[in-house]
Amino acid sequence: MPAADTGLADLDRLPKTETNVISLLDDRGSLADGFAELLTPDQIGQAMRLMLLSRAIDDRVTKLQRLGRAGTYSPVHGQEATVVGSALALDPARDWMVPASREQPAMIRHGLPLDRLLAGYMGKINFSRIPDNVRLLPRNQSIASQLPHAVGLAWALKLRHVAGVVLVYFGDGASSEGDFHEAMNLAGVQSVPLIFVLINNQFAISTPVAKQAAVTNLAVRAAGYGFPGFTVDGNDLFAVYAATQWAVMRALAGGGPTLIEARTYRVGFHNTSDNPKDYRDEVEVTAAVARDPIERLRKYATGVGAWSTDIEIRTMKGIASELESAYLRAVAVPRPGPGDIFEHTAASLSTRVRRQRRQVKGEEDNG
Amino acid sequence: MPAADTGLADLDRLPKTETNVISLLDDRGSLADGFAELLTPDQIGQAMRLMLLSRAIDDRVTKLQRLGRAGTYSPVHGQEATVVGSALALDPARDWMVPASREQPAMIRHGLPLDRLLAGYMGKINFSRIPDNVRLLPRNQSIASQLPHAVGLAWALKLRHVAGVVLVYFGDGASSEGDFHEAMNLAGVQSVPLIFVLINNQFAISTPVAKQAAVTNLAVRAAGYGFPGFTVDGNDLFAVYAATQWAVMRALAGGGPTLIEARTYRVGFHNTSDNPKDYRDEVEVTAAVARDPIERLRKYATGVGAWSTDIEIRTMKGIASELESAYLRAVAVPRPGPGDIFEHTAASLSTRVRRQRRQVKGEEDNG
Amino acid sequence: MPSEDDGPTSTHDASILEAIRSALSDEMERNERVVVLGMDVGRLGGVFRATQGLQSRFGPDRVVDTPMSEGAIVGASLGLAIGGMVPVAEIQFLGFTHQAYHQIGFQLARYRFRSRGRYHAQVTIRAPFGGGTRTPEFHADSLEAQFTQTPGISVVCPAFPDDAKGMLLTAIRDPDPVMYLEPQRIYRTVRGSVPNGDYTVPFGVSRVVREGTDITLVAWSAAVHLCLLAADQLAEEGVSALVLDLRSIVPLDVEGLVRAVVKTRKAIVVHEAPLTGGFGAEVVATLHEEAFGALDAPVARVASCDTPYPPGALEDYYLPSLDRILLAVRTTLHASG
Amino acid sequence: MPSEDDGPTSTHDASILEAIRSALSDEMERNERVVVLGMDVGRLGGVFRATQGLQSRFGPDRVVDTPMSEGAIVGASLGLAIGGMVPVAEIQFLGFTHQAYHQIGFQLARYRFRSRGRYHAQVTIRAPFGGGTRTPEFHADSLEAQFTQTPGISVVCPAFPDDAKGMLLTAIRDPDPVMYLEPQRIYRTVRGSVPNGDYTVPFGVSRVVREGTDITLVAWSAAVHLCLLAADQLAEEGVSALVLDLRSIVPLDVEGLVRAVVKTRKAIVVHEAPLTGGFGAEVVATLHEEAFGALDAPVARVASCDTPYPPGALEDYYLPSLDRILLAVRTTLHASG
Ligand SMILES: Cc1ncc(C[n+]2csc(CCOP(=O)(O)OP(=O)(O)O)c2C)c(N)n1
Ligand SMILES: Cc1ncc(C[n+]2csc(CCOP(=O)(O)OP(=O)(O)O)c2C)c(N)n1
Ligand SMILES: [Mg+2]
Ligand SMILES: [Mg+2]
Repeated sequence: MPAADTGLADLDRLPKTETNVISLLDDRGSLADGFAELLTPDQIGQAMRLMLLSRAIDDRVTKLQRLGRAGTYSPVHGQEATVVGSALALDPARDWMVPASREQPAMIRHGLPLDRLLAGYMGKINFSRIPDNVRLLPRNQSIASQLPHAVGLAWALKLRHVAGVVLVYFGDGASSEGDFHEAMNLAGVQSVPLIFVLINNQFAISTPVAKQAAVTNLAVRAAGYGFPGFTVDGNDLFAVYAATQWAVMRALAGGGPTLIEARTYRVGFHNTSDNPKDYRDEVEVTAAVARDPIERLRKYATGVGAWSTDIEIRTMKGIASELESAYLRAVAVPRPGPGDIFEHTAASLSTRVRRQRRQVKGEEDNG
Repeated sequence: MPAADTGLADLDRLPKTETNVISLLDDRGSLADGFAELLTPDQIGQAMRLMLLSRAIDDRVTKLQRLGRAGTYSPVHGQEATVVGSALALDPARDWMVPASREQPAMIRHGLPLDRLLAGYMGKINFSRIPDNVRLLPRNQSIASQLPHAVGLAWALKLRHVAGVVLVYFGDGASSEGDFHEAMNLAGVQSVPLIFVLINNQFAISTPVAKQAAVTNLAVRAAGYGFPGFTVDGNDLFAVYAATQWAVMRALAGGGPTLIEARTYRVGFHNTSDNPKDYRDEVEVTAAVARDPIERLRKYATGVGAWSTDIEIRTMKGIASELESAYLRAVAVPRPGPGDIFEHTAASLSTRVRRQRRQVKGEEDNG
Repeated sequence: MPSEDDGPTSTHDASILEAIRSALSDEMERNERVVVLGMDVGRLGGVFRATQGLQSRFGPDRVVDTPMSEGAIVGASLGLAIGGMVPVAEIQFLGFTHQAYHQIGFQLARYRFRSRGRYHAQVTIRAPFGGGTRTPEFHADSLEAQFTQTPGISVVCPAFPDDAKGMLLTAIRDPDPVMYLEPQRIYRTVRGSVPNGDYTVPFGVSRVVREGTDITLVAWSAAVHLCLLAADQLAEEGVSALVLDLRSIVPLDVEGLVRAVVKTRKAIVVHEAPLTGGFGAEVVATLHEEAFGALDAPVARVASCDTPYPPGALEDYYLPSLDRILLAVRTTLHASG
Repeated sequence: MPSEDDGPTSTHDASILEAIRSALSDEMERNERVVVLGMDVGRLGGVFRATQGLQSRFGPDRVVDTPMSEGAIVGASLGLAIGGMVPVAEIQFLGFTHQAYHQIGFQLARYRFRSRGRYHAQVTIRAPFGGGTRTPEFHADSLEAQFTQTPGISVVCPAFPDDAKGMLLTAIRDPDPVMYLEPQRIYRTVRGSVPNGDYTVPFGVSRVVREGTDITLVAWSAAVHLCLLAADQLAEEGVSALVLDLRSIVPLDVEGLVRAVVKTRKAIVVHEAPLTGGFGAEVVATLHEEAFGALDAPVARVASCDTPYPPGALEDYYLPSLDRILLAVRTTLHASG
């Protein structure tokens, strides 16, 4: 791994498990020596809140979907430390985020208002537009397609000498698509400021990662593209944060891309159309639940006095009312109408498409 | 690298350069100790002949192209040891070969008659059909597209419990396509008997490999797919043969795929439409010519008494007359006619297509 | 082997999905070279459960969960076929055939031609498609027309359980590649009687699913059912509409199409794909060329809009609706006096 | 900025290739955000030399030799555009857009829609295509129709040097993505006068390249020149043929098309793509719908065969030929009495 002039502690000194996974905060919530300063109590509180909010969003939107008030939803459950820890290492005023479709709290931390996030699932497509000042791309349902976009975006930053990095999320399934390879390779060749965050949640729908690839460590692939890659415990907020921060600094310093494989577990269903009981054993899920990233951080944070039952109760109340009012704001937005099919398809519409718009909107067709 | 029960000398004991390239026969034609028995004098003679034939084919078809008697041609010049050395390690009665489009002597060694090879360039498409008993796929002009085909073919051998391996050729350029990644990954997951031979000839048309990838050693990519990969001196017949033989034995023993990167140099033009003077420096080519794979083998073979000026003169005569008569046979085949557009498009033609055939053939249209 | 023309035979009631599932299972039983591969087709039985039970019956070597690599699924299927297997690949949704486009049009469809018949690609690609289920982006697009410019591959779109079975068996046994497109919206809702046993339906033969004399409604896949609804409604208004299900668009049953339309002298064509460049254009152009004098009014196309497929909340406006069909029929009848 | 309608302006003589090259160079000079990327576009200047000299003039950061990854070329171009650059990507041959198909139709074409206008994809994809040059497989296929079912992207096919320049500048400045398809066979052979300076040609406006009164020959790209040859020949036989160059197929100039055909009451359409599902079908269907009563005979399609693109030795049989065009014209004239 090339040494980058990042001013950070050497990545090689981050503690690793015997299977070479970077791990700072263990299952029982105890932190490796020397990392107590990595996150401030404020940051820890913010992380706890985002993770709890994430789970509340999962619950809420799943219920809305069951009631027919929201479309397909992919819960974050189990992966909160991965997405929150990585997002916290970004500067939303400087850096760009390119999501896949299961990174809700990261998008929120990066600046997407909660009401707009909810609105997206509720079919309020105009209201769900990413605000102009938020450096975020829309979710992408074509798995791995966002990877070359992220490369191009990071390349543009480099060409325009704009400070900043791009962070792109994708899954273990995505890592088998050709787009992954082409994007990794081009990122390496152009040495763009990009962090690839591979969320290895063990599944692509029903397909376990063992059927996805013949390697257990997907991070080794980075070596084939000329830049660093490593695996972190994705249920460990500290490890994810430290690794991402290292990669961000490296990219800002002109060191080029990094691949971070965050190893976690998709505790919930793939999405609201899925029933994981059809393909995986409950015992596996139980084991994963025991490694819950929130519980782990809660233990640690409580131990160091950055968290308490009181704070949690207050936080949960705050989350509930924030969610409720965001939901109500989203509900209040009028549903999109037929004309919205034609909005934002192109800067200008052809005669033929304008005629289709009139037909669909039921207006008189004047030729 | 997993040890496979191949009965061969351990791959790790093959001599390597300081940049980790397997190398047995050096530029001056001297062979590393202990490998004199690797190839019999007969095999060496066969290799010399195939390599000389290859160069004669290059010359001949290039001339035919210049005269308008052949279509686009991609010469092998410089890469003969790579394709001949790898082909020699296959058993044509058992193994399959999947070419890219610059492996002429390998195809011949694998059983494609010379007249049919020539016929392919001369537009005699029916005559150029691969004979039924030859385990060879047609050339593929869509770079890297053949890689998943090779995986499927090797997978079929495995599913059907047929002894044999598949060897697929592709270039450094091809290694950047998504197909490369998807094929490598699937091959690893299904552990199919397949040898990926990456012919790194330093160029994809005008693009040097340094712009193709940010790594110098493309073989390292295999590690990301769970199977061995290594680099050999592609101008060294012995090294290519030894590495391929190891991979064949491994695959036959059920060990799965191997990636072999053969590092060589495309001395000639990319194809008959190309002029490399437009994009590369002569001095580089001169250096590559000094590492000529034929000359290197000639020196060695002469030294051990397996080759001589006499043999070479006789061989060149034989090649000349073989080429000439193959060419004449191909010339004698009638040119394809309009009806051939419709042959072999599908087992049965629709009414509409049958009507098009009548039109194109200028026959009466009976409805 | 009974086929469509064999007259009465014993049948059972099934949905389209059930017909597909049992056809797959039966054919795997009959021919041990048949393998099923794709994402999640194994233990899960596919996201729509079309392959449910196959893996436990035939084992993980014949029912294979692949990595997420559409290009390799198709490309490896071609290789499997060359190696003597008979692959039936599932692409999870038709939209994701785009990732495999280079392997479909230029490899699968052309391998027989390129090899001058030395090899052929006996490969079936199954893919669900079509709108109306409020599914996420890319999951509902009707892309069938994009495969009609890739000669060498058949494009078939059954709309009924019996055709689903009969055409799937034809596809699997076809020595050449077939895009077998499944109407996801009506997978479970359209039921019908399906002949038992080994039943096949040839490609390139359209089917009159409702007789009529005043106008012909031409469609394929799920849109056929919209046309049947329209025909019901029209009947109440005293208009007798013939509904023609093309069943396969490549090969196209030019004769059957012309026959049906010449009979009614008026026609419309309905599809879920966007208007411009949709297969409706080919249907109209064919009728224009082959039945020029026999048409009393222009054949109208009722299609989706020339815009990206919208989110579920808007798809009902985007897709051809019963209203738009009825409007087109009335306009056509009116135009022809 | 002068545009097509500005009347006389100073011109120079150039081939299509020269017009493209200088338009690229001028626009890079004008707008420093414009970057050119693709395989071999740098030192070599592209396999057809369309980008020759650009790298030495604008440096390797703005004229970039990419790895062999069509998907990433297109996908990264979208990202570059989001990041404020104006990419002009070259795909070496149109056939290899298949490798990038998922990035073109579903990403490039839909990003504005998906983001509700927050982002747009100001990306031009240049790709040479078309037959008649005895080039290897995949290098000659006419795939334009396959991009007409992907709303959100323009598909333009200039056939003359002035249009090559004017439409390329329009493409690069279009805030939305454009497939700019270049007629490789006539790259160097068709020359003409090209307006100097900043000259643009709008999309969606067809061009009457030869006036005529008896029949209209509709085409785009290289086939326009075949139609001009046919018109010459027909003139000798006393038939006055109007030649209409659509120039862009998406957007389609419905009005201009209908106007030209209504005037002659007879028409044929010529394209190099296979017949079935080719864009000729859309042209015929549009005329059928919009000019039903104004046609004296069916509009015939002259196209390539519904077979894979054959090797060079056979392409002359496969492609629409002068003879087939003349035959179609005579049949049409005959049919209309
Ligand atoms: C290109 C493509 N192929 C198939 C699908 C269907 N699909 C949706 S999510 C998914 C699994 C994705 O797995 P992974 O990348 O690991 O992400 P995760 O769902 O685990 O977050 C699949 C196969 C798709 N959306 N896109
Ligand atoms: C998919 C695809 N993209 C582009 C091309 C055009 N092309 C033909 S050969 C070539 C370079 C191939 O380089 P490499 O794989 O290194 O093979 P080599 O020519 O060196 O043997 C390119 C870009 C093609 N044939 N296929
Ligand atoms: Mg996953
Ligand atoms: Mg090369």
